[in-house]
Amino acid sequence: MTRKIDPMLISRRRILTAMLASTALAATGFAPMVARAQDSAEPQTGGKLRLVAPYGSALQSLDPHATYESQDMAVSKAFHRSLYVWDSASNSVVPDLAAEVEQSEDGKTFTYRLHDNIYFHNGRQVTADDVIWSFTRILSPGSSFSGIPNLSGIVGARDFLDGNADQIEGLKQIDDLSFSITFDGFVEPGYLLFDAVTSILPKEAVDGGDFLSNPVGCGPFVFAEHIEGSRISGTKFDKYYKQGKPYADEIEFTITDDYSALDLAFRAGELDATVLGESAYVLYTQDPELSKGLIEIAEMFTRHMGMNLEVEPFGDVRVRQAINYAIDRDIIIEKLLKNKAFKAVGWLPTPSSGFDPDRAPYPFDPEKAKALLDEAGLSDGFEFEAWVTDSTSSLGVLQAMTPYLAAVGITATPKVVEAGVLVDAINSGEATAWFRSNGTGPDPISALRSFDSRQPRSKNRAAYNDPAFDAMLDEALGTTDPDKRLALIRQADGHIFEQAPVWFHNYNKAVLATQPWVHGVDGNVTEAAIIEVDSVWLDENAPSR
Amino acid sequence: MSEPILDVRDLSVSLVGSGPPIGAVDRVNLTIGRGEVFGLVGESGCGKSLCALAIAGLLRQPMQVTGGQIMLGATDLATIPQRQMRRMRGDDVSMIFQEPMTALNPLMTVGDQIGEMFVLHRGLSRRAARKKAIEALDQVRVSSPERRINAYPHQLSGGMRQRVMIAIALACDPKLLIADEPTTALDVTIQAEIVELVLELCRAKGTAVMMISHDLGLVARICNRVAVMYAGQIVEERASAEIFNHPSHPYTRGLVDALPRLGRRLERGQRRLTEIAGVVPALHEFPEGCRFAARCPRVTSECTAASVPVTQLDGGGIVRCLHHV
Amino acid sequence: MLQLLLRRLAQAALTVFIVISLVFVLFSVIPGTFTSSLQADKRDVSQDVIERLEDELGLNDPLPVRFANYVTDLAQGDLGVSYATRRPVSDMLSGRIWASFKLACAAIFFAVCVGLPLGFIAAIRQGSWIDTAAMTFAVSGLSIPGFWAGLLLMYLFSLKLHLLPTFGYGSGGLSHLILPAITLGIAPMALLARTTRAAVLETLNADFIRTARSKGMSERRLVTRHLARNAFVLVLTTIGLQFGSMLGGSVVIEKLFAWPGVGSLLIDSVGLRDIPAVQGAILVIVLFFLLINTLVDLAYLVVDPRIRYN
Amino acid sequence: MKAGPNLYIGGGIILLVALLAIFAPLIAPYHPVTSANLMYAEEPPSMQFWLGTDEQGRDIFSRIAYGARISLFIGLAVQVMNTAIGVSLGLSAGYFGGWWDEFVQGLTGLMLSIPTIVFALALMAILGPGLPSLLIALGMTDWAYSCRISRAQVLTQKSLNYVQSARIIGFGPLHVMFRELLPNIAGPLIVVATMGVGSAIIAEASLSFLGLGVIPPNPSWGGMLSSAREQLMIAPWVAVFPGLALFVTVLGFNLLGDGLRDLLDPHGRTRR
Amino acid sequence: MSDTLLHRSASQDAEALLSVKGLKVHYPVRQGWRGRSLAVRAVDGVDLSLRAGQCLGLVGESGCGKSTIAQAILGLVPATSGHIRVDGHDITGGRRADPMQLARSAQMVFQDPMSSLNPRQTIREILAGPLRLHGMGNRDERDARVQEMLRLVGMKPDAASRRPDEFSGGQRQRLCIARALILNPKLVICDEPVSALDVSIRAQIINLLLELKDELGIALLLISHDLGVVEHMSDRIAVMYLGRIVEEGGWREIFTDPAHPYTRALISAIPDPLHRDQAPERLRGEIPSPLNPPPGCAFHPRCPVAMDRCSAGANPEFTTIGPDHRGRCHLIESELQDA
Repeated sequence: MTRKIDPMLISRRRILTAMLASTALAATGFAPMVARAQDSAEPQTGGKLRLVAPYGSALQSLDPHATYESQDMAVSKAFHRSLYVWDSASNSVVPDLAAEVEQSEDGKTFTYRLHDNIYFHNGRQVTADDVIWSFTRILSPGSSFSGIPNLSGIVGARDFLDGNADQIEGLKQIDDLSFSITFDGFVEPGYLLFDAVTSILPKEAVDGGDFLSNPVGCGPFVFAEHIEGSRISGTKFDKYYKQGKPYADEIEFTITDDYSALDLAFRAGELDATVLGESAYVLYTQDPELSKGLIEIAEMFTRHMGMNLEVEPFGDVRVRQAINYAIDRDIIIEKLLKNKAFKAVGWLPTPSSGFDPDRAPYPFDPEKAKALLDEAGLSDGFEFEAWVTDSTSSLGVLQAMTPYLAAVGITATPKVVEAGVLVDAINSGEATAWFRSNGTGPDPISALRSFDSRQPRSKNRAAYNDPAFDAMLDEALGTTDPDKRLALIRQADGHIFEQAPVWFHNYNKAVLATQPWVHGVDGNVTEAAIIEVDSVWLDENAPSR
Repeated sequence: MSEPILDVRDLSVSLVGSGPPIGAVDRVNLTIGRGEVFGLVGESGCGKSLCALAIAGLLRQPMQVTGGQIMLGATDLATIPQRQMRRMRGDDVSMIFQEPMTALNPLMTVGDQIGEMFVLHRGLSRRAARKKAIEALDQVRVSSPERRINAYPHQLSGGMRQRVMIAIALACDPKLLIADEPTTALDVTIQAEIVELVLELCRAKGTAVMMISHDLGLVARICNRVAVMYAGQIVEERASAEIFNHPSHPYTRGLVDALPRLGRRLERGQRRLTEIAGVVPALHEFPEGCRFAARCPRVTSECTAASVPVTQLDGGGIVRCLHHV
Repeated sequence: MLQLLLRRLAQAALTVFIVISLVFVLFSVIPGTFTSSLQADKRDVSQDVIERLEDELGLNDPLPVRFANYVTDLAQGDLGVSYATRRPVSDMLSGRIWASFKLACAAIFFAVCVGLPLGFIAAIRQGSWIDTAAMTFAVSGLSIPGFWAGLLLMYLFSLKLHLLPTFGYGSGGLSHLILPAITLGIAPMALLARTTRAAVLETLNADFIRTARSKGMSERRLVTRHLARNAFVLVLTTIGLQFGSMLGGSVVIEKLFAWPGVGSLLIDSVGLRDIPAVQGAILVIVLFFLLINTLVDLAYLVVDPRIRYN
Repeated sequence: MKAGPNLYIGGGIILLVALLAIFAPLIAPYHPVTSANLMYAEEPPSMQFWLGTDEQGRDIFSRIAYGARISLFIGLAVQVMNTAIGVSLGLSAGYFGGWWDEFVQGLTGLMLSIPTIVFALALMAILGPGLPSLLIALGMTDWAYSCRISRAQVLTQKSLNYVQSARIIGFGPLHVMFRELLPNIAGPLIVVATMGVGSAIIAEASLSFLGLGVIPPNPSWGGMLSSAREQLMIAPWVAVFPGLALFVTVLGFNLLGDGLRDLLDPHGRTRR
Repeated sequence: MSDTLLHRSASQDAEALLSVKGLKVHYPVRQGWRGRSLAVRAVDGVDLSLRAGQCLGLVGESGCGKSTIAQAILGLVPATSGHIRVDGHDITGGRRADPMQLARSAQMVFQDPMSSLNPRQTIREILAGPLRLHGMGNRDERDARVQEMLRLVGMKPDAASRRPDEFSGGQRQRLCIARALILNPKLVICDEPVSALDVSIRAQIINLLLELKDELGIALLLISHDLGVVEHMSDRIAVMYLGRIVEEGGWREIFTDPAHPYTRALISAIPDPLHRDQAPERLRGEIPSPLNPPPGCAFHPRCPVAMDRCSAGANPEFTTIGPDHRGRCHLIESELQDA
């Protein structure tokens, strides 16, 4: 089967469109996201985009291969490009640097042809060599780049990584602009190659020595300045391969994780777009002016309370279901999270292709919960310790849950630790229960591997052991018929939902606030803060013009 | 006595706080002639230093002059405006204090501190003032004054510092020098030198000296006239030889007898000293009537009845006692 | 003077060694490692990558070996490479030191310019309403938590009055500096006002001031020539201590204002267990303190002859 | 020895806060933790909730009342620890002198050169969040000031004759230090310690701000403040009232310290 | 040191309550950073002896080392070399003396009564504390002893329950004396006992000390710069200059026939109101630092009669002037030789 995709044919609309509204949101019962009225005007050039990197108070690395932090990836988009890109309009991965992609008959080899007008910021054209060099760099022996798992499915990658091969067998250059990648098994390469961790980088700049403080890529903006812990800025790249883009002359990201400060700055007009916390969301929705610029996004993250199934009584499915019945999630989402969340009805989130819009959530039914606990022999209830971090979505939710759990006889006490400590405790099996948000997209099968008993503890954290479920995943992966595959995925997700190895809480609703003068901001469900900056433009009212 | 340079009439100093004023100095009269050396003797808390500070206009809250005149020549220092008092201070009246260790500004060279007097009162330039400061240091017999002028106070010994203080005080040839216990903090051998230096310089400049001390022996030796204060009042004032040899007030008598004076044991063979019984009353408990009554060997009922008037003595001088000798 | 500097140098070396050892030992016993902090993000980092990273960073070496390596490097002036950014710590610090230094200077400038005159006037007018007002102001300044004051200032000056930017470093200009500097300077300002008042009162009661009065000088001259300098000598230590501890004390304020200084690097690095970066940040904070206090000592050599000749 | 208005105002504030803390169960209309009810989340001040409710629907007044217990306890306990360490070291260093003095002075310099908040931060990172860690982290890091003061005081008092007398009479060092010297240097130390309670409360709030304070449901003012600051815009009462409580209490301790200084330390040996 | 003197002092020692021999107290002083370690020779070879019931006056200007001797005797500063015997117990040498034993042998009265009493304790605590420490008597006996001492120093019984700040300077000095005597010591050192007191009170305290000395048979070591006080109280007098004794003898000899120029200068510096015209013998300059004493006779830079040989060679040795009178001066040597 040969598929030809021309990415330029897909209209790249600035905001997310009907794609999510159709199924996902209808199922959750919430209003579809509010977006600014369609911009009918022609994009204007000029101005300075002032965006945010809102998840941490510093960037970890300017080397896109070396970091997997959302914080860094939001910034990477301005300077770097990968073979694929997430397309918010179609809610799928589409080729970016690649002009054409061909899939071989056996489905394991993909042949790419790059656009012929892509240049690095240093002026050199991007060729097939650069792609091969970039991937080879990631897989080089002894390295620890974040993209290794993405590329380790390429034929010969393991051997090369372990130092047993001189080159990666599955990577082949065809001509200056063409190359092919061969994988071990069936994969959807778009899911693997769209993240910044597989960016295409210029060898000479990376080896040049100061790449970490002066990154060079082929993205829409040329790196200008990085003030650590404060901001990073770039200027328009004139030889950017997409004609007429980017629209803005300059770009600047404010780096902070302080939402209250971001909120203040946005209201003061110092930012063109920002990500909102719960409180600000309430306020912005109530404000007639501010609410106009809100973009709500169902992100592909699933918040849950994980349980260590090796610790009694969590091994008993009835106990786990009881917990899911016992808690009134609607009110937690409404009051505590200020409706900035979508109630979870499975592991796979609303924007995921595997999301089942017909599945019914666990209702709030304390009687049923009590009955299940009675069945499990826990009429007197039980106690457990939940490991949390000091945040609203973790400790805050636990506190809100506590009265409901108490009502069915369960006593939950918080153990507050730092995020890193929490992960250690989970991975070592020390934690009995924990609060966490997991990435559950964009590849649904990969997301469901979190309950694959053959995965290490660091992946299958609940220690869920269900061969039937494992088989479902394998079958889905081996199925080429998309509809059948989708059905299998939904079945597996439904199975997990029923088995309830976690307390299903919500899918994160990320909210972007944009200023009235900002146009073309999309809603990226993989990470709201990752904005396709080459499409954003500022009208004449922008203060930065 | 020559024409009076200082004439203090009924000077009262009180502690003025939140309550009623507490009298610390009670209607003191003093007259000092031109070039005279006058001694004011008393124990701690008797008000002698307050008198001195009042005359120099240096009383600080909560102490205030609450009555009387302080005539320096034709000027009443008690009533003149601050500005005028400031001009006269240092120029016409100057002071030496007890503690040479702390009385000098630790951050300024002694030259600057002496020279400041000429800048303030003679309007000299810094340069000229410096030259005059060297002369002044030379006058107080500091060796190699050109070098010492650049010294800071902490580099000098106590005696040296007191010399600098004297140089400052006498820099503008004042009419009156008030020396408040100038030698108490110094070693015996240095004391004698300093006292002599003060007297010699003042004699040369025609400056009158008001010497304040607790040491009756010292004062009697160097002064023309001596006034003895007790509990805020002058109890006796006479020529110094008289007061020491023939004290009239029982307190003065007691002081002379109680003094472990050199040679007394040799002369009289007695080892025991004559005591004054009791303790000095504190400021807020000055008694009615004669303030010495409680300790006086000659006390009678009249003494405590009403305040005791001053009596003029035949051979000159005054005494405040109903039973004086 | 040379002696003083040499002694200070020896002292600094010792202090630094103790601090470094302390931090190293502490961070090796605390729960959580750099690699576990990496997985704290909601995206799963694969175990494979984690293990490779641990190898690459030498995190699996025994503690004494790591410590020895670190100290050896440090002795050669090498602060090591940050686990998180993989960049030399010295590079990371160089930009941040300037930001922190600027903030500290602005804050101490504010504290001195407001605190000194306030305390001075309060002392000169002791007991008056000015004194009461100034001291009430000062004691309030001491009582308000910095981050709270910062939030209120942000709310007022940025959001309500639109006078100043809320936070961030901007392009390094003055407007971004004002709010964090004032916030950071409030407590030292209050402290200085109180210290100055006490120092001036103490000096006013000194014998040499009485001597100066007896010389017959004007109040103005008394204040400028005799009072101010002597009182300042008493306050200088406080200024030095406040200034010196500002780099560390600004941790919270830097965090609040997203100020890219050493303090926020420290906080982040502690969270990440990025030991080389933590060490580097603490090193800078401690050295700055020692440097400022040495400068204060040198300043004493200039202003106070008693010390000059001892 | 005159008690000024500072003493009465400061003492009055502290007394009120102490009463609030002691009688919290009687005064507070709701339980500070278990009264959480999301139905009432972020209610503005009303007759039902005098100071409004927080994001979990808990009564802020009740939490402030119970929080007074934690904040006062932290402030006092931390200051007791700091004073005990500082005074023991300072007293012995000043009294014995020699290498011990040099050692203690070095240690003090070290403690001074690392800001308290950084030290506490490191300790908190090691011990993990929570009340005991907080007490250790703050209680062991801010003693340099009382150490310096007690040492300086001992140096001036040591040469006083009553100390010499005690030695001549044959009293041992412990007696001389703690029975003779300590009562006589207690004045300035009490002043410093009183004000230190205020700074300890602020330090706790700052650590909470950095996410290292008292474990939340338990109401500490600093914790309430730091979790409420994001709600400053939508529910200002959640942040304003704990902040006010904190400010007024710290102010109370500072005023009390000032008042005690006027009373106990008229020479101003504790300039601060 | 001449043989006769050695002989005499040896015989005296047998009955002496206090015997100090060749006492040196040097303090190390570091000059600068890693600078040379210099010694302040606060006391540099002093011999003293004192019998029960006797009062020895130790005279000199500030910094001459007289207070250091007192501290050494009381075991407050270690002796660099030499021997001190108090009441038959050697308190120098290898092992430190038992401080409790020493406390019962020697006590001290200080100059400043204001700072000598712990302001935080009642008089009863101050007086009974030593008794309790030394395990003397039960509570009632101790109270009785406190009352006895108060009576002895002329204080009212109700003083016991009051605090020091309720008393005047003279009364405090009485209380200090009571504390010094409460352990029944054989030796009491009085360091400028009256110089901080009001003139009218001085006589009271001097008389009290003299009475107690006679009544209790204690030995007094009187340290003072006030020759008037010393003349009145002392049986024997030692004059110190820069860490050494320069003249020593009975009070009558010292005051009628002072041999050393320094002693003469001290005496003549006292203002005598009865002899106003007599010019005092003035000394030049100031006391040199004990860190860097002048070569030869330490007094020579200030001596009005210094000769060439005074500035050269060693410090002069003692010359015997009378049966109980000796001095260290080249002039005395030559005068005696001439005679």
